Amino acid sequence: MSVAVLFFASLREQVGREQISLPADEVPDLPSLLARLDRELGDVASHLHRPSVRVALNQSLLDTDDAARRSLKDGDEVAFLPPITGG
Amino acid sequence: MSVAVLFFASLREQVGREQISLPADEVPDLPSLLARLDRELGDVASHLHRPSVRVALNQSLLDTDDAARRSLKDGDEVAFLPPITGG
Amino acid sequence: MYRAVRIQHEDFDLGAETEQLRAQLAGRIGALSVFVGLVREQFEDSAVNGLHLEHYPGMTEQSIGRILDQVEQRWLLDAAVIVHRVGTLHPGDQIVLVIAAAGHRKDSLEACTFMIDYLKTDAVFWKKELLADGARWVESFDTDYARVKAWQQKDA
Amino acid sequence: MYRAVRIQHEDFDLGAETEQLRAQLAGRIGALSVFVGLVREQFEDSAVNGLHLEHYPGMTEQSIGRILDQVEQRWLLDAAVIVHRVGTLHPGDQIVLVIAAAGHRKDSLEACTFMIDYLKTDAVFWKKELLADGARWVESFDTDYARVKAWQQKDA
Repeated sequence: MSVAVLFFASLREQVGREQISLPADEVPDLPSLLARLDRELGDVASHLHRPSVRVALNQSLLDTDDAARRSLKDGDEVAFLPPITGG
Repeated sequence: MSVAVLFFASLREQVGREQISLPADEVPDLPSLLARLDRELGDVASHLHRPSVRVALNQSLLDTDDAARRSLKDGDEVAFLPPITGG
Repeated sequence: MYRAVRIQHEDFDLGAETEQLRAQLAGRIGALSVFVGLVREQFEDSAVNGLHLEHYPGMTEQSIGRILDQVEQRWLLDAAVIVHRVGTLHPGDQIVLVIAAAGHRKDSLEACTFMIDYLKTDAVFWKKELLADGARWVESFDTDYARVKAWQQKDA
Repeated sequence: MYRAVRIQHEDFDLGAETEQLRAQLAGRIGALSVFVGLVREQFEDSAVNGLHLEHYPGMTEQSIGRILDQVEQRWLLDAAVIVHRVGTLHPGDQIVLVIAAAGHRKDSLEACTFMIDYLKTDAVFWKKELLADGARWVESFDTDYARVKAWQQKDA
């Protein structure tokens, strides 16, 4: 009964973690998940709030309005993505 | 002491020849060369006069004004080129 | 349209990839356009020791799939292939392979250019340049966004 | 800029050609664009049995050399290669190979497209299509001239 939180690339380095698992009933939505990460991670959580960081829920990008509203459930995967570039 | 005349692609097929060698002193310029080819080749020479046919002297394209003025000398190579396309 | 997307650590073989497509599509295609991106030894004034690439398995493939969806809608293609490497690469190494096979050259060339342009801005990868004077995470350039914007306006 | 022009009866090997350039330019180039033109089995409603290509030795090489001169003036390239076959070819066979290697993708992609566009209108070759219902000499299409004109206007 948990939500997986993933950090990629520069965020993984800044947060110092690749993945955190949180109890699903303690993070019912994204705002509560962010608040929980602020407590859990301390100062480095500020990197997650940078405007260039995008959030994906179950591998789909969320826009800011979406992110504020979305509820979370057991098995969900939340990923924090710094700016992407391929090729 | 001759001028080489080359025919390519569809012109070669229409003229029925790949190359003709003419005495340099009998074809002092391009108009006289064309007149000589008209006599030598008969009806099929008409293909050489088509507007789409371009003339190269020593592998350089001539424009129409150029072609009327150019004198010829021993060793020159005159080529009749139907429309080109590569690639 | 035949489509293939592969994310891999291993190098790819441009010759083998195109031979396979040619065998598969022989006689149907008149134009094959290929783009290969490679690691350069120099970034601005710094020597590059290497490049580290990472991806988000699943989401990265989806992001490339959406690029191919757009390509398929815009052009008449017989095949579109994207192979993208991850892991640590060195100067001279191949990073990405893009292939567009079509009946005609316009479709093939434009689709190939579109794919590499969109990979720069829309594909879920991260790149860390290992420079002689330290590492830095690469971001898309303004010129990359400008190129994608130009494609979007061409749409209309 | 390294440049190479070859007119040949034999087939070419895309993999070997690009490998050679990569070895030669390793670390300097970030972008390699390749175009291959192939014989299609169908022209409009007719089945194609083959394609006969001829050239004017010397003058053909010069005409391609002038295309490379223009490419060299317009873009920053490390290498430009054109290999063009002559003789009788069959559906599925390769006709022409164009390679443009550069530091950056814009130069490489545009130069590659420019070269194949100009080969269609300015390179001294003749092509005879051997169709099921007879042979016909191919000429450049209006669309070929339009593409070259677009490059000329981009110049200004």
